[in-house]
Parts: sequence; C-alpha cells; structure tokens
Amino acid sequence: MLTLAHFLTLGAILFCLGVAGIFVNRKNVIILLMCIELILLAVNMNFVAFSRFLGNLDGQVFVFFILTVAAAEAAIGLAILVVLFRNRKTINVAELDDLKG
Amino acid sequence: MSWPILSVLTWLPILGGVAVMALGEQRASLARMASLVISVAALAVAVLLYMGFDSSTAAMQFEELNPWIATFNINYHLGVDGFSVPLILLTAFFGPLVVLAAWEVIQKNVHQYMAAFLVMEGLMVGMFCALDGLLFYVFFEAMLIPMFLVIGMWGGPNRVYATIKFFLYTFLGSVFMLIGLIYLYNVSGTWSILEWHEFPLGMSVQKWLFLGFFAAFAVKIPMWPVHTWLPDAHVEAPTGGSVILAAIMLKIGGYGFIRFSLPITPDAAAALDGFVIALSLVAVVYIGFVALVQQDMKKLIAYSSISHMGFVTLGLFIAFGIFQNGDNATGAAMGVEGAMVQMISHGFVSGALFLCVGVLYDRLHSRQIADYGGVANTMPWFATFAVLFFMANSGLPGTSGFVGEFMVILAAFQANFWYAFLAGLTLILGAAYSLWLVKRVIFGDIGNDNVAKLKDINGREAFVLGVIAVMVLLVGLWPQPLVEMMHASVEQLLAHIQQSKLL
Amino acid sequence: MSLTTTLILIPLLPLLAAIVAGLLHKQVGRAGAHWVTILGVGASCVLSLWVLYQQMYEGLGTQDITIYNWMISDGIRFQVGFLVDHLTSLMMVVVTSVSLMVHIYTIGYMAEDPGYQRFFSYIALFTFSMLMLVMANNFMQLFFGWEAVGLVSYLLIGFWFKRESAIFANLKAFLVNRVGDFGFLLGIAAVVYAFGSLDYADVFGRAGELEGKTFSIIPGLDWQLATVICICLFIGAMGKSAQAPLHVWLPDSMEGPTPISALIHAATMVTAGIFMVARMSPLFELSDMALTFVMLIGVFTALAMGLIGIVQNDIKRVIAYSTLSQLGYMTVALGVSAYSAAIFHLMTHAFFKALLFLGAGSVIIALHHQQDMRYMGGLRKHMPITWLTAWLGTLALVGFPFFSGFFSKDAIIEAVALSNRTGSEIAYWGVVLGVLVTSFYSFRLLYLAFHGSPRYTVDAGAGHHPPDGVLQHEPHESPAVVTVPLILLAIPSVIIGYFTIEPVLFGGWLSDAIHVAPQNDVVAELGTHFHGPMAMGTHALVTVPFWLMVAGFVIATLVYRFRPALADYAAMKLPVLHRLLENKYYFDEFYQSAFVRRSIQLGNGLWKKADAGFIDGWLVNGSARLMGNLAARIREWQSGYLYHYAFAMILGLIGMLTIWVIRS
Amino acid sequence: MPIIEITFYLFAAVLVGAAVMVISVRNPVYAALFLVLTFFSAAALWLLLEVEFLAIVLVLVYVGAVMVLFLFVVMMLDINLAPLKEGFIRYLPAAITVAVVMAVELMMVLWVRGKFGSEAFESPVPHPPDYNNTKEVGEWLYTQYMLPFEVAGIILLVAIIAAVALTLRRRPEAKRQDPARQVQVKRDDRIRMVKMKSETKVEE
Repeated sequence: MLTLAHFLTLGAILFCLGVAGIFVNRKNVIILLMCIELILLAVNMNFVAFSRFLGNLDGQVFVFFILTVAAAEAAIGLAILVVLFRNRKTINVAELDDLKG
Repeated sequence: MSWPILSVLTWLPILGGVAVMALGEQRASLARMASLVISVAALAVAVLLYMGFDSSTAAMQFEELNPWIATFNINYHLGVDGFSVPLILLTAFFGPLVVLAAWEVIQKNVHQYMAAFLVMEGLMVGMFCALDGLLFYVFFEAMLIPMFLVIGMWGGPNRVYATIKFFLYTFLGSVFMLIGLIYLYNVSGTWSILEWHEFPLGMSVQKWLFLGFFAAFAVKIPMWPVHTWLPDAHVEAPTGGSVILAAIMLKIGGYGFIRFSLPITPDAAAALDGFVIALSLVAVVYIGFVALVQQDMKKLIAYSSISHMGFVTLGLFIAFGIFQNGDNATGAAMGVEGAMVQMISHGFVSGALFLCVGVLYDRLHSRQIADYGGVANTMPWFATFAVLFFMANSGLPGTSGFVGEFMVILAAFQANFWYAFLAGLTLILGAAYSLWLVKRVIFGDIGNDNVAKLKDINGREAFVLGVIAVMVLLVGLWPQPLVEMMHASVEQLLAHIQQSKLL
Repeated sequence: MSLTTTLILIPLLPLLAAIVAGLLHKQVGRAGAHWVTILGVGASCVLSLWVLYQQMYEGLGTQDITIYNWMISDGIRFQVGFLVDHLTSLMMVVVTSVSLMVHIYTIGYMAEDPGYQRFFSYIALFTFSMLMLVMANNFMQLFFGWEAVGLVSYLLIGFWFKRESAIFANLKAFLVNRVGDFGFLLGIAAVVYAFGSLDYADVFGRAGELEGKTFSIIPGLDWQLATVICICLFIGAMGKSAQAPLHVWLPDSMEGPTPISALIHAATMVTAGIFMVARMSPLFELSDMALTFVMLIGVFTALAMGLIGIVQNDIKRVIAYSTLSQLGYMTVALGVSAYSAAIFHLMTHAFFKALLFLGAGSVIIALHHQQDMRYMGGLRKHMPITWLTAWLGTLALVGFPFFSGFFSKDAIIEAVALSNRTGSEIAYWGVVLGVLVTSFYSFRLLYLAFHGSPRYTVDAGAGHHPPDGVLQHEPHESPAVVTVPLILLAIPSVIIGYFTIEPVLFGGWLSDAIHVAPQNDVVAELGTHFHGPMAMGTHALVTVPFWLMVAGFVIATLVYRFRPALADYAAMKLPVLHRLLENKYYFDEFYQSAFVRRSIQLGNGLWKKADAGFIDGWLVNGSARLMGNLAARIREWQSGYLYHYAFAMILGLIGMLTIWVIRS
Repeated sequence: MPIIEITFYLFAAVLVGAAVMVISVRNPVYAALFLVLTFFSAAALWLLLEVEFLAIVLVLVYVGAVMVLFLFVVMMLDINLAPLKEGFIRYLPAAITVAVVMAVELMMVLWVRGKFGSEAFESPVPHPPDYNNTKEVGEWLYTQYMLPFEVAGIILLVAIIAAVALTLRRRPEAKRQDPARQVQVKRDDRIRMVKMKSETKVEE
C-alpha cells in the first residue's frame, strides 16, 4: 500500500538533497537556485500528499501558489544573475562579499 | 494670573526657535534680531513670573494641568515653586546674552544656531516647570538634542568625540532614571511628581530608585567620577554652548536632586548621604588640584565648575548629618539654600568666564594659556571684567561666588568639622587656579605680538559682561531676595525629608 | 546729619571716590582722580575724627546699628551693620588718617605713572574695605572686609603688572592670605556652630556658654570648643598679620609701589589680624591654650623676623621685616591678654612705620627707584627733611624714651614680664632680645642710607636705565606732596604715645570693646605701677630694654659708621647663621617644594593618571573600546558570503528541528 | 507487489537519483537537465496520487518555462566553470553530515515519534468516479481563493516587469531614432549663421 509516509519520506529525502546541494555547490549561483527549486519541490510533494490523504484541496491550491511564486523567483533570480554577471564577469559566490561587515 | 504663563515661557522660545529656523540661511541679520526679540520677550515673561510669584508659600504656583496621554495617566502638568523660579529666571536671563554673544561671532548657519539656543531655552524652562515625571523626562532628554547639534556643528576640531561622549554619558545616566520613573508609575499608578513625593516605598526599593536617579543627576551635575564628559564638551563647544552648558545645564542635576532624589527617596538619601558627600568632597578637592594644572582656559573653567558644583551636592546632602545633631540643630536649611545660591551664582560666574574666554578666543583663536600673557596691557576693560569674574570664581566676598560657598561651609561645619575643612580647601585651591590663570593670561608683560594687536572689548561684549557683572555683585551684596524666594520651599523640603516614607 | 548717616558715609565716601576714579578714569583725568579720592578719604577722615571726638568728650556710647539684612537663612541673620565703640573709632581714625597721608604722598610718588587713576581708585577702595573690616558688627562683614582688603592688596602688589616679580608676589600674597582665611572661615563656621549667630553682640554676650563645651575633631580627641574657635580664627590673623609661618608674603609684597607698602603692608591691613583678635577678646579669654599658641607664634615672629632684617639690603625689605617683627610684638601682647597694649602698639606703629616707609619711598624716588642700600649713603645732605623724619621714625621704632614707640613697646615688654601664662618667660626673653635686634637693624638702615659717603656715582650721560649705583644727577629732596605727609606723620610718631598711653592703656578707654578675664589682666596690674608717661620715660633709663637698645645703636654705629669691614667679617665667621638669615630660614624654598610643586605634581598626577588615564582611558573610553572590540569580533561573522548565511540558516534549522525532535 | 507501488518506487528512485545528479554534476547544463528529469518524475508521482492538474502544471510551467529559462541563462552567459567547481570534495563531508542528520531527524519525526506512520493514513481519500481534479481546483481557485489568485497574478506581473527592468541595458554606442525629436526639430537647431569678416586684402 502506498501510505502518506512514503510520500513524506520522499519529500524529506528530496529536501535533504536540496540542502546538501546548497552545501556542496556553494560557489555556483545557478545550481544554488536549482537546489532551491529542489527544496520547493520537496515542500510541494508534502503539500500534495497531505492534500490527497486528508481529502482537502487547500494543499493543492497552495502548491499552485508556490509554483507561481517559484516561477517569479526564478525569473527575478536569473535576471539578477544576468545583471550580476554583466557587472562582475563572474557568478562565483566566493567573490561576492560586498556585504562583509 | 489667568493666562498660562509657564506654557508661554516654555513654548515661546521653542516656537520662536522654529520660526527663526524657518527664516533660512539667507536672512541672517533678521534671524539675529528675531532671536533677540524672542529671548527678551521670554525674559520679560520670566520677570512677570517673578513678580507674580508668592514666596511665602511652598505650594506649587501657576499650575497647569491637562491630560496628555490619558491611557497611562500622563499629564501636561506644569507648576513652579521656590526651587524652580530662580533657575527659570537664570535660564531666561542667559537667553538674550547668548544671542548677543553670538551676534558677530557666528557667521555660519546663523538661523540654525539661534534656533537651537531658543529651543534649548524653552526646553530647559519646561523641564524646570514640569511636574509630571514623563514630561520632565521628555524635556530632560530633548534638551540634549540642540546641545548636541550646537557642539557638533559649531564646535572645535575634536567636536565629534566630545559630542558623542557628552551624549552617551548623559544618556546612559538618564536611562536609569527612566527605569526608575517607569517603576514608580507601575507601583503608584501616577506620573505626578508631587504624588510620588508622598508615595511610601520600602528601603531597598528606595535605594535602587535613589541610585537610578543618582546616575542621571550625578552625570549631569557632574559629580566625580562621572565628570569627564564636561571638560571635553566645554572645550569643543562654541562660546554660547559653553555658557548654557555651564550656566544652566549643570543646574539640572542639582534641581533633579531637589525635585526627585531627596523627596521621593528620603530614607535612601539619608542612608546614602555619606556616599554622596564623599563624592562631593572628592570633587571639591581632587578637581581643584586638577584644575590647577590645566593648560587650556576652558578646561580649567570646566574643572572649576565641577569643583563648584561639588558644593551643591554637599549642601543638599549634609542636611541628614545635621538632623542627627538634634531637633533644634540649625544649618540644614542653610545647606540647601546655600546649594541653591551656589547654583545660581555659579550660573552667572561660569557663564561670564566662558564668555570671557570666548572674547579672547574670537580674537586669537586659541584657548591655550601659554598663547596669552599681559592681556591687561591691550585690553584694560576686558581685564577688569575678567579679574572680577575670576575673583568671584574664587569666592571673594561681595561677589555671588562667596555666598553659596560661605553658606555651605557654615552648614557643613554643623554636620562635621572635616566636611567643612575639606570644602574650605576650595578657598585656597579656587584662588590658586583662578588667580594663577589671571597671572598668566591677564597680567604680565605683553606675551607675544598677537597679544599686542588685541583690541579691547566692544560695546556689545561690554554690555553682556557688564550685565552679568551687575548680577554677580548684586547677589554678592544682597542675596536676601534670592534666598527669600526659596525659603518656604526649602523649609517644606526639609520637613518632608525628615519624615520616613518607609512602608 | 544723623549719626547713622555719618557712619554710613564714612566707608561709603571712599568707595564712591574709588568708583569714580576707577570707572570714569578717562572723564575725571589725573587731577580729578586724586582730588576726588582725597576729598572722599579726607571727608571720611574728618567724620571719623568727629566720631572719635564725640566718643571721647561728648560721651557718645557704643553704636551698634544695622544697615540692611544681607540674608536670613535658617534663622540666622546675616547683616551688614556697624559696631562703633572706642576700639573701632580709634581704628577708623588711624586708617583714615594714614590713608589720607598716603593719598597726598601718592600725588608725588606716582606722578609719572600711567596707571595714576587706577592707583588712586585702588587705595580709596582699600580705605573702604578696611573701614568695613574695622566697623563690622558681625563676623560675615568682618570676613567681607578681610577678603576685600586682601583683594585690594592683591591688586596693589601687582599694580605694576608687567613685572613678573610683582605678579608673582601678589599671587603669593593672596594665596598665603587665603590659607589664613581658610582657617578664619572655619573659625566663623565654628562660631555659628557654637552660638547659632554671627552677631558680635550676641556672640560675645553669650561667650560664657562656651565654657566646658568640647568638640572632637578627631573622634576620641576632645578639644575645648573655645580653643578650636580661637585657633581657627587666629590662623586667619596669622595670614593677614603675617605671623610665622604665614609671613612669607609680606616681604615679597614690597614689589608694590611704596605708598602701598606704607598704607597696607605696614600701617593698616596687616594689623587687621591684631585688631580682630582684640575684637574677639571675649572668646580668646576663654582659652588659655589658644592664647599660649598666639603668644608663642608672636614671639617667634618678633625675634626671628627681626634677625632677617639685619642682613637685608633692600631698604623696603628691611622695613618689611621690621614690620613683621613689630607685628610679632603685637601678637605677643595679645597672647598675654594685653589686648590694649597690642592696640596701642598697633596705633603708634601705624604712624611711625608709615613714616618710615614713606621716607624710604622718598629716598627711592630720589635715587630713581634704586632700593638697594649698598648703592646709597650720604643722603643726609641732599634730603634733610627725609633724613630728619627718618631719624624720628627710627627713634620711635627702637623705642627711645618719650617717642611713641617707646611707650607702646615698653608696655608690651612689661606686660609679658608680668604675665603668668605658660611660656611667658621664653616670650619675655624673646621680646627683650628683639629690642636689641630692632635697634641694630634700624640704625644700620639709617647709617647705610643717610650717613657715610655716597656709594653711588653721578653720571649725566648714563642713559635712561643706568646700571646699579649710577645716577643721572645728584639726588635732591622730594617735593612738598611727599615731605608734608612725612612731617605730618612724624608728629604723631613722636608724641602720640606720650599723650595717649594713659587713656588707651590704663584709663579703661578700650574696656567697652576688650574683655579681659581678671586673672589674665596684666595691663591692669601694669597700671598699678604706672605713674604718668613722664615717670615711665625716665624710669626707662634703668631698664634692660633701654640699654639693649643703646647697645644696638652702639654696635650699629661701630659697624656701619666706623668699621664697615666688620659686617663682612661677621658674615664670614658665622657662615651658617648668615646663610640661614640670607635665605630667610628657607621658608620660601620649603613652601615652594612642599606645597607649590607638590600641588602641581598632585594636580598633574590626578589629571593625567586618574582623570585622563583611569576614568577616561579605562572606564569611559575603555568601555567604548570594549564594545568596539566586541563588535569587531562579531562583525567577522558577517563575511558577506551568501553561503555562510545559508549555512547559518541551515544550522539553525537543524538546531530547531533537533530541539523539536527531542522534546516532542 | 502491486503495480502501483512498483511504479512509485520506480519514479521515486529516478527522482532521488536525478536529484543527486543535480547537485553533483559539474556542468550547470547537465544539472538543469537532471532537474527536468526530477520534475518529470515528481509529476509522475503526483499523477499516481491523482493530482492531474498540478502534475501537468508542473511539467508545463517548470519544465516548459522555468527550466528553459535556466538553460537559456546558463548557455547565454559565458561562465568560467573552473572556479565554480572548487571545494566540492572539501564540503562533501559536511554536506553529507548535515543531510544525514537532517534526514534522520525527519525520519524520526515521521516514523518514531510522529503520527504520520503508515498506519495513520493508509491510502488517499478515494474520489468519486466522475471526479475532475482540474475542475475542483479551478472551483477553489476562482471562489474561495479568488483574492490570493489575483495577487499571485500581480506578483507574476511584477516579476516580469522586474526581470525586464533589471536586464534592460542602454547601450550608449547604439544609434537609434527618436521620431518625436525628429518631428520637433527647428531650423535653428540645424543651421548656424556664421558672420565672418570679409576678407580684406593684406597690406604688404
């Protein structure tokens, strides 16, 4: 039987992979953005699973909104990336320390 | 009087200051004239206040009571008694003088300078009138802002350090007071200072409150060892800033002791009087020695201010020692009155001394004693005034400087011989640092070419110094009107602090 | 004109004159300044004489009037008012008359000085202050006058403020006086403590209450309250009347113009201490200990300061040390309860010492401000009037019979001899030896200045500031404005003792002001042996002091008239003594190193180490530094790297998760 | 094992494998492509749960738009990949530790302490036969979630404008026409009258 736990476990694994990805790819902004997408996917996975197993559509609607915001975020994130690259000729996060105190 | 005289006295200079500010940078001469008119008007109102004041009662007069923040029972509550009226008069007296003193000297941002002083004057008057704890606190803190700006904008080369030190020092002290005020509100449910006077409190609570208030007022007065902001602030401040700082701002500390520490926490004050007296005597003697070796005239006067203000705290706190002599012991009232007279007198004298240094600074742009010498040769009138004020600073009888010191020393002797002994040392030290400065700056052969080119004071400067000189001599020769004004309030205060307020 | 008005006018007229001459100096001009002040002081002098006359012959009683309430605090009235009894009116006459002489003399002495008006203003102001002091009817006003004369003295010593030595001297004078005033103020505070009043009448009337009261300065060490009060007050007198060890300012004060030395530092101001103690006699009588202290201080001053006078070369300094010594005599008299003798000597001394100073001033003008006696000599021929009056003054000073000084000084010596106070034997030998010393240095001065052959040379081409011992022209007698005061002062110097000893000392004339306990009353005992001034003068020929005086004269004549080398020989033979005297017992050096330099060191130490170093450096800036360092440390964590922040977030997430997992 | 579970495990394995590849490959292009695979697998899993609308939207929006955008950016930017690869091995242990700790904790929540065990929710809520997921979601969106839906639309609009505004580049060197200015031009803007001195004969 497919239980809720299956999906939640999958979501958890996906979430941990996303987090691990942020760790190992700390220099590449593009992959960082992708890792965020992974994390969002993990969250969406949970929402969908809960929605189905509880018989409540709210979860799915929420996933819809998350997708919307994620799309917007990706668009702006990538735009920033482009501008950044134009100005700095790099997307290496290790070289971006203007906020250093 | 039916019209709200205290509100007028408070808000006239503040609103006037805003109006002067609005005149803008271009209309400098208009700004000067307007400031003078406003400050003279405020002085006139203050004189009306004095004439209407009834010195036979200790009750608050000219009271105004309007709700301000009703939720927390905070009121716009003003009123004056024998302690506040002399200080208000002093404040109003110096209003026109600082405007005149800056007349030609300040050329940059005249409107802002004048506005800052007018606003400061109003805030100080408001603080002396306030009978609501929070209102007092607001005025107490708001006053820092114009002073901060005055030192920061028109100050000397090291002004940033001095302003920040000044601000943080006073602010650190006053937050403790704020905690005390909030605590009092929480336990009493009112912000009225007069109701706090009657509110019974336990001993340990009183001690903590006393220390909280002490932190605020000791910094303001300033007492040793929290005095080090004062010399720096004075040195960097423009002349007017120094004058107001020395003449009035320091008095706020003494006034705070009278209005808060003594009546609200009398038992704690009685328990901790030795501590305060010890600090006062340290201030008198230690600071006297420090003043002796200063190379900078303003620093010297600043240190001498600290030493003189030591008399104020001494005079206020010896009362408890005198009470122990028995019921018919005299001297307590003399101590408190002496402290008040000392505050007023120190206002005149230190204000005048800073003006004198300002006169020299405007000409040679130096405050170093070593840069002068033989000023009397080229500036005889100035020398006359300066010697008079320095003599007053060293407590010469016939000048106001003598009266307060004399009363406090007489009263101190009633409490303890050694208090009087140590306080009396100021007679020697005060003369030593004042007159040594006179010797090095005023007397002697012409020190250098710059001194040879000095021009004597002009009519405006002579007027400013002359008016203060008259006051110094008047108070010195006939202090009775001044003492009479506060007498009833002093009696009431002493009767009040003799009663235990313990729960 | 009512009496009150008169009494107010007496001090007020000089004050008004001083204000006019000082503040309106441009408007009134030089002549205006001296006229207005002389008129003011002259009128005051006439009125004082009138008051004295009224009291002497018209039976005017003691006047105690209040002008206004200076202040009422704590039930204690601080008043401004006058107490005019015989002591006061005597002092008023002495002060105003000497002052008037000095005013007139000044016209000549200061004729060429640019600060002419200022000088007149100051001396008129001094007259006012001194009158306020002597006329006071309470301690507060006494202190006012006390400090005010100190102020004027300060201004006048530093009158030539361009001279470094003058402004050093005036600062020193003021500060040393302030040390005395410090004690004085404590004494006043003690009076308030004991009586709760500052009014003379009140305090003296209740003086008896002090008996048996004690006061512990240090816990466990109880002093008689009367002793504490009197010693504190006397410390004030020591400052003002230049008693050792607070005498150091007086010789230096000679930096001021000579009229000042005469008026303030010889005749009037320095005697304020004597006057004050006499005024306080009801209190002093209560404390034997204090009186013994007074006596010992006095005798030390009388003898030790006279000895210094022997080795001084500056003509004014010799007279200054002589003044110190004479003040010592007066103090001794106070110490043995012979207050009236002290006041009597004060009065005679005021005249003859003023005379001597003005005479010295006359010499100094003649020699163009040369004060060193080594460059004088033989002035007798050139300045006969000065010479003659100086002789008269000297004879009065050394106590030659029938001269005024003789009566007063002899009375003191006799009083000391009769006293049975502890230590009065020492005091007796001190004052007797003092006569020899006085005589020696006085005649030495006369010989060096007026006799022998000139030790200066005259060189017309020597320029405006010739070297020492060179003059542009022969010295000549001073103008009338100088010599007339000399003559006018010489008259009382000679005769006043003869005519006034009886009323002042033995006639009980001062008894309304001076209170002496019966067991201490040496003057009354002296009175029993007194058979008129003539008898006293003739009897002197068989007393020790007279022959000591003669001995002093003989030695001085021998050494300075005939064998000048003897002086150097003596100096060579007694090097230690000579050096000790030359350096004035090293008082100045001691004070300089023990107090002045120490104070400055202490001040610097407190300032640099405690204030700037500890409070500012450690506490204030230290806490700022601590915060700064802490913030810098924390700021390191803000690396600016995105992944650090992300890492921190994730760690936080794990942390929260862990907590949740463990707790749930 | 029923087919549905086999399908689940299959896609779950692909999903996890693809996700691992996303974070471990060096080349962002490959990463993007693996991310596409991840999304596809997720969409398939959602279909298993009968969440058809979202599965399709995921594919359309993410794969069709967002991931293409990623690929565009990756390919358009001339990124020097060498420095970006640094530190992968260095941080791997930390990453694994963090991931494992977190996974363990999440598992603990799920299996040990939580209420989400397999016993709690054994199967999804069954749908009636004529159930239309798209219609249901649509009804919810346009009724109860009307306002948030509109806001989401505005957010997207803002994102579009922001992205354009951010990346818009004015090139000063580029020549361009401004018709408005061309029309408004006046004679004086173009012609300048120059007064010159007439040439005079130079005296010799």
